[in-house]
Amino acid sequence: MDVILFLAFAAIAVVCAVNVVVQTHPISSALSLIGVMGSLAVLYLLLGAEFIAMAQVIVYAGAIMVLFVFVIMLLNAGAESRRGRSLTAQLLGIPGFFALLVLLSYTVLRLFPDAAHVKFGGFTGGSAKDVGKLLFTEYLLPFELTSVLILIAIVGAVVLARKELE
Amino acid sequence: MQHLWLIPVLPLLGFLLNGLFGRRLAKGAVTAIALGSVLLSFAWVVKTLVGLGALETAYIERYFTWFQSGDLRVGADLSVDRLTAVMLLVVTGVGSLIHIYAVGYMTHEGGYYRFFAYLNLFMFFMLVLVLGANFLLLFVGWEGVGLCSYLLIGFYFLKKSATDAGKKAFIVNRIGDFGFSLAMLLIVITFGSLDFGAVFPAAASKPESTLTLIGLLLLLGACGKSAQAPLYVWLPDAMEGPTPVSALIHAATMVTAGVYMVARSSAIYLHAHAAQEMVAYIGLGTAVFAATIGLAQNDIKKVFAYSTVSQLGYMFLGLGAGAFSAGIFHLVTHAFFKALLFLGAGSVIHALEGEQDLRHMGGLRTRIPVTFWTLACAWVAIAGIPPFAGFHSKDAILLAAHHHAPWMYWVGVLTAAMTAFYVSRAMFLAFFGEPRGHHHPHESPPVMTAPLAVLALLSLAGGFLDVPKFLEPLFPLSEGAHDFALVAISVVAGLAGIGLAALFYVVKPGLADAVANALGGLYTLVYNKYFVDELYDAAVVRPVETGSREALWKGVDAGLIDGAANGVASIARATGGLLRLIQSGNIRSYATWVVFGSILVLVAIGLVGGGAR
Amino acid sequence: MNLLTLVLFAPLAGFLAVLLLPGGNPALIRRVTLSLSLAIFAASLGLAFGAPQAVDQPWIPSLHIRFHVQLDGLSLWLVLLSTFLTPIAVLVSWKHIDRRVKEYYAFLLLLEFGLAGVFVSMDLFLFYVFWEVSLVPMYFLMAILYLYTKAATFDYTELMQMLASGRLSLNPAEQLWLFLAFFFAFAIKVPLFPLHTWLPDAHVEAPTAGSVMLASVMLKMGTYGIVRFCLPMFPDAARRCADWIVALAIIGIVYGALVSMVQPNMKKLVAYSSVSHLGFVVLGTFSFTQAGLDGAVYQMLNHGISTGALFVLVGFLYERRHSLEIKDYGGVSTPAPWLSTVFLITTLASIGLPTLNNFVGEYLVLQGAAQANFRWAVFAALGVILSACYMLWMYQRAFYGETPETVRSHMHDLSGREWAAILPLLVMMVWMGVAAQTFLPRVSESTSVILKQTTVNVRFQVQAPGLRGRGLGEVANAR
Amino acid sequence: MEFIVISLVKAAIVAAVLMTTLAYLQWVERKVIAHIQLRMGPSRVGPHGLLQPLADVIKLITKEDLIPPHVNKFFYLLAPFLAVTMALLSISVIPFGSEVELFGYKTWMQMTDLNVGVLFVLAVSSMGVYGIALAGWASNNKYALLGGLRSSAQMISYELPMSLAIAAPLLLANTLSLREIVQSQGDHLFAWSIFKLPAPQLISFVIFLIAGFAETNRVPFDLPEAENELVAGFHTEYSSMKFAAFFMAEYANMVTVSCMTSILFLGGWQPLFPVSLGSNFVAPALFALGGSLCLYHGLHPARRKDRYTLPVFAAIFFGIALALLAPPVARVVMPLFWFAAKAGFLLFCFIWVRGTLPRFRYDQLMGFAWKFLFPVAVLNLLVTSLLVAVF
Amino acid sequence: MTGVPLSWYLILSALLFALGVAGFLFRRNIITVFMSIELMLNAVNLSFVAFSYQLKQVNGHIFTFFVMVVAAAEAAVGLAIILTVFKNRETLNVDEVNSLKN
Repeated sequence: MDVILFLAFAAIAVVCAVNVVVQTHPISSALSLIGVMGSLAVLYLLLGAEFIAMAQVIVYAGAIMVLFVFVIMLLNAGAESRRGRSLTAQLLGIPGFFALLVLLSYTVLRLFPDAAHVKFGGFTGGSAKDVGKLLFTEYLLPFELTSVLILIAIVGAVVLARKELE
Repeated sequence: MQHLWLIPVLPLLGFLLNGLFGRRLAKGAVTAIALGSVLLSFAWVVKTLVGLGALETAYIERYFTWFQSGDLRVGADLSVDRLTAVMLLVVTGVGSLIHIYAVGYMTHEGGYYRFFAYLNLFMFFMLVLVLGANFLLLFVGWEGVGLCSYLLIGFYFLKKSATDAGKKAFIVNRIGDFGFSLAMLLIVITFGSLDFGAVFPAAASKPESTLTLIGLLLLLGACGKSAQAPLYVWLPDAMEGPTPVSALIHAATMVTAGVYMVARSSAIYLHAHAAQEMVAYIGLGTAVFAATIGLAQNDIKKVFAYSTVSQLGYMFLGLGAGAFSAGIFHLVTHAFFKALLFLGAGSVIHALEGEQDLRHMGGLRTRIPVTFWTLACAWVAIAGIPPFAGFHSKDAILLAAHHHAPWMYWVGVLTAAMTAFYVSRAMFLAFFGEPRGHHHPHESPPVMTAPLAVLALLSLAGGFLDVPKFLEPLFPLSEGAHDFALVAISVVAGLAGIGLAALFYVVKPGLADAVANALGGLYTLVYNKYFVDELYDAAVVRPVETGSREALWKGVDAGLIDGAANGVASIARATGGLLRLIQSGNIRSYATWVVFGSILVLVAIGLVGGGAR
Repeated sequence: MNLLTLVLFAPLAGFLAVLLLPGGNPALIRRVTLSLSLAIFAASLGLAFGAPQAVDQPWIPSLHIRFHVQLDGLSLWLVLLSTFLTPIAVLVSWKHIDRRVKEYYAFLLLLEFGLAGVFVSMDLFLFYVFWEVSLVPMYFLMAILYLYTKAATFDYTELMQMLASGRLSLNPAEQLWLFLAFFFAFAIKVPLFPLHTWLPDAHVEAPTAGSVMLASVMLKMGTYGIVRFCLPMFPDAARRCADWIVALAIIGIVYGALVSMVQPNMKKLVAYSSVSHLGFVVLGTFSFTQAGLDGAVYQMLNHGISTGALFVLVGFLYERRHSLEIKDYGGVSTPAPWLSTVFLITTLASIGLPTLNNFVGEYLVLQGAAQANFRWAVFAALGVILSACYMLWMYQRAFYGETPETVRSHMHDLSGREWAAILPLLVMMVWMGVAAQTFLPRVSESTSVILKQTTVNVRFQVQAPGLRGRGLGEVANAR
Repeated sequence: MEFIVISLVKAAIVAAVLMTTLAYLQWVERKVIAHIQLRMGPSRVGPHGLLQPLADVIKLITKEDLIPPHVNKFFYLLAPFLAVTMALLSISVIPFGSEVELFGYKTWMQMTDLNVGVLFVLAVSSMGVYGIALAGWASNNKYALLGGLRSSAQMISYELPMSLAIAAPLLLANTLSLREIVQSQGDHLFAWSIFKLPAPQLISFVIFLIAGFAETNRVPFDLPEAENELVAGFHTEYSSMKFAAFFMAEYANMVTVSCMTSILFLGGWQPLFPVSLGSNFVAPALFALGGSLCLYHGLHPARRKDRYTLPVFAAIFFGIALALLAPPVARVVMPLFWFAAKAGFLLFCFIWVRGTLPRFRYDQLMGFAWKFLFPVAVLNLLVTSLLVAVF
Repeated sequence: MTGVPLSWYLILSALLFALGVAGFLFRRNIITVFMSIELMLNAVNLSFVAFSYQLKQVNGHIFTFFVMVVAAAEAAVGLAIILTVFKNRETLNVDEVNSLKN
């Protein structure tokens, strides 16, 4: 059962990811990115990280991507132009991409050859309570720092995006 | 307490007075101060010697410690023994005579007070040299005398040749001093002190090899000072100075310093046979070599200069052969007749208003008779004619040489013959034959002719002073048989020399030039002093100068060190330029660099592996 | 407020006083500075006769840094040298300096303060501060800090006790590195051979008084530092490096002489000659013999006097002819006889003529070097010949021969002021030459102490490699 | 296997009930608005217009499904689909009733229970925004774009106060699973988290409701598809079935919000007062009251047809009241009744508000959210956490 | 039915990461580049969660949570910048935005 679920959503994630890269129009790549995030959320659930899954959906899909969609809609820039695609980049890029992929997987396999098998109920530690407890005890300082970071981001965004008051 | 210090201090006082106030004092006052100080010093010498009596052992007076470092103590101590006595008499005696002569000679020359100030300074240093009780004081005198010779040779400082000669004299002396100072260093290492009293008695117990090295270094110093073989080149040029200077310094006193120093350190040489042998060889070599050059010189002072070098060679031969007293005896007699020769030449030049070339002289016998007769005395003395001074001292040396090594005797005799020849040549060219050149000579004033007369007397009677017996306690006499035959041969050689010269220059004047042309190359070689000066110049001075300019100053300083500093700066700039390329402003190139970096990290992790299992 | 602190801080007070003076009136400033420097010199004379003084109060208690100032044979004469030369420097730059007069004289007094401080301070940190007043190399600072971390004190005397008593033990490698750091800093200041290129350029640029002070006193800071700090504190490392340092020194002597022979510029010629003379000092120091050390210290003083005088005279010539190139001069002795005689005496002094001051020092150094290793002495003595060559050559080209018109018009003999500046130096030259014993006892007193310190904890006898030479086996071991 | 069957059955039941409620909610709304505006509302189609929703549905389905040419086809179609699915998804988590034993199988009257239930609902509601945004953008129409942007901006900015409002009661229940939240609230009024003792959640109840209105673009905040200004807002270009999908999404959201409110604040299926005090009798009493009202109106019919229809209704009501009295039925139906009552009441409020309140201007709307609602929600959260921590 | 070997998750994350890198390098539109960065971040999150599953610790989740927060902040500021860039440059093509080119 898990395998099927994993394969399904992994496939969705990969397809959407490729779509993100390949699509010319940003909106379509944005939506496919949302698709990736959704499938990832499900994979998190498979890995027992309930809180993170929900957070992923709320924060990533629900908030960040909305920003993206908003910006794309506002700018309405339209599809990327086809020209300027240098052949060499592609010739160099694609094998390079696969080389990178092989390199990554090699390191992963080398580091974790006998990783444990993932079963749905295998690890139930990811509930909101556990995450919350740890977050506010051991990781309190980073938590506060990130809140400050968010504040800065907000102020930054406001200042940057504000239309000049003529 | 004989107040030995007064002897050197009096000329020093004369120097200071003339030096500081000479410009404002009248000429008479300057003469008075200069002559007074030297004559007083001579008187004081006589008084002390009379006061000290037999002087079997050295009489030392210690004044103050010059400097002391750890166990090495150098004191300002003066000492007199029989050897010093002889030297004192010669220096102050001949010195005062020459001072008197100089008054006449220098009357109408510029810088009158300056000349006498330097002369007094010279007397001071010479006396310090002679009286010094340790090597260092001797060295002080040694260098001081070198300084004065520099000043006096370069007296006519407007002439570049004079100042060059002065500089050359000083530097060659300095090379000699280099050897002397190294010897002193070695003495301190081996003996622990510089005082004669401490060094010479202990000489016997020291290893032969060290003593030889000390002896050789001392010899190097002596050669520098007494113009022996390798370092004689400065003496002929020293003739640039005024004649009294040549007489005093380059005939009577300074050049003899080397002989005195070797004699003084006889104890070292006696225990270092190799060194003593070397002294003999150098002496003999210089004698022969200088004599040959003397044959072909046309300048009257150059002839006498080379004769001095040759006579000094004789003295060194005497010392080398072990007859120290004979050497000193020759020194004394040589002082008399060589001073006379130079002063005579001086009066000749004075008479001919500065003409020094023999070929422009002639027939002066009748015009300046006093000078002629006084010079004649010197002539016969130097040629070694029996009753006179030269004969006694030269034969003593020849006998000692024969006793030491027979072949040396024969070379010595040959040199004697040559000496007789060139002196006679000079006399004949100057005084006999018709007057050449356009001068109308006039006799020198009495103030000049008087010292000449005294010296003439001394060179005639000098032989009977019997200095060797006087120095007997210091230097044991070598009891060589007084072989009459040898003496006869040397006398015959002398007479042969005179005869030959007469043949060449009086009987058949043309003959000399004919022989010169016949010899051709050999003659020019000898005439040009075997090109020794040019050789030295090319071999030493030129390379050192260009080498240090190009290689050292430009090459090392500017190139190497400054270059390295600037090099570092340029490297920094180059790397900066290289790094700048990365900041190309194109975002995608930044991206590629970022990815490239991450790949590197990944590869590192992949290879290194590890990490939490 | 004992005499020592008075002498030390008087220049500083002078510096401040001069700064306060109205800038507009240079004559007043010159007179005030001159009188101040003379007063300080008089006070410092008092030091020479009084008992050796020391002041030791905590300065920065938290870091155990103490204001520890002490006078001994080594530093007494050097302090006197600096106080003696400052009035001369003021005199020399009387007419020469016309721009920014106030700052110039103020800094001259500050320099004197720094110099006096360097020579008396016994606390490493204090020494460094004074050193800082003139010029600071970095590695020196690091070495001090490293020492501080180990010994927790900057005080020199305390350090020595700890070293002697073994409480502070430095293993050979550590000692070597510390020694090299200290030595490197001082070597640049000495200018030892490879590091000397800055000296000629510095001299050409500096005004007369500047080069006088630079040459006569500031160069001594380097050698003083070596004698005071390098030798006693790191004896083994010093002995181990002795050979190549001496080699550098000898090269310095010969190289300096050779290069100065071809210098067209007078100041550069004198600069390279001081490289050569200071080579002697370093040679004496690293011969580790009583004579060598005494000679080195004495040579420091002599060099100060003779080279100082040389620069003063070159300054006079510069004031007249405004050119330092030798070829611009010639036949100066006819229009200016006294100037040339004084110049001659100074030249003879710097050549090392006996009865004048350099001879005693040079002789002692050569003596010490010979005792250590005879070959060193042979090469060093070469320097004696070469020095004669370049000095006399320069003298002849500048002073003898015909006087070209251009020179005659500018040349005039020594004025009263110039006499006042040069005469004391001449007197000192003769005095130090003849009556060396007035200075040497105090010097050899402290050098013997330092020598004892370098020999006391010598764990392994330095066996000079193969240089011993066959015939002289037993000669040079009378250490 | 058994689990799957049960869940399928539950899914079917919930789907059916939900579809009918959505349809008839449309009816109720039109009726109530009408009566508020003193007019009849739909009555033609079937008795009292009961069949009106069916008619609408048929109309929308049969309408010609035209796709305007200048439209970005793929997204144009994707938008309504997204809106509907997101709206319907949250229903699956809502617990309608407590545990019940039917045909031998014990099961919860809830499709499924996630222990991060609340987050799930929040997530889904935030995804809903895409539907509207895309619709606005895809239809390539200026008004549509403007409407889409505004409505999504509004939904996002109200999402914040809503989630903060939710956080407050969670502090009391300190669990994210909806079922446990309801269970944590006692079975009487004062046990509900609205009045729960340490920190009565009245303020966050109000904030949640207001945010709820905004989330569903209901009246005071329905600026984007306000007919008179922006034509029809984001779904101007949409016709027939797609338009219907948006409508359905809107009503589904309304249902979700009201269910969530009742669960979080009003104690879900908990009775007003403990069963022991006879809360079971309230339901039959209400139905009986309803039936008597219909009967009374049936006897004095305002309209002719009422005479026949109203008595029928009255009979139905009385039948239900009787059925509820039976204990086995009561045990099953009573929680449902309570839950339905609360949700119904809230829906009524939705409609009620739509009929009465005027529309906000856009800047007022946004200002209200950020300047008033958000601070208050934060304050409330602080106060609640303080109280909870202290007691 | 045995579960899914963890390494598959990691390979998936690697694949996503690689795709993200490809997008990051080859796409010209700034927004797309931005999105591929988000994709990369998600890939990283996935591996975090996978590891936390394997190590049975919640720390992985905390990290993921923080990554999300940072990504949010970054997105906010990034998009604001993109807006201003678009306002001044009228283009989103990365190559044209190279005023820093020396």
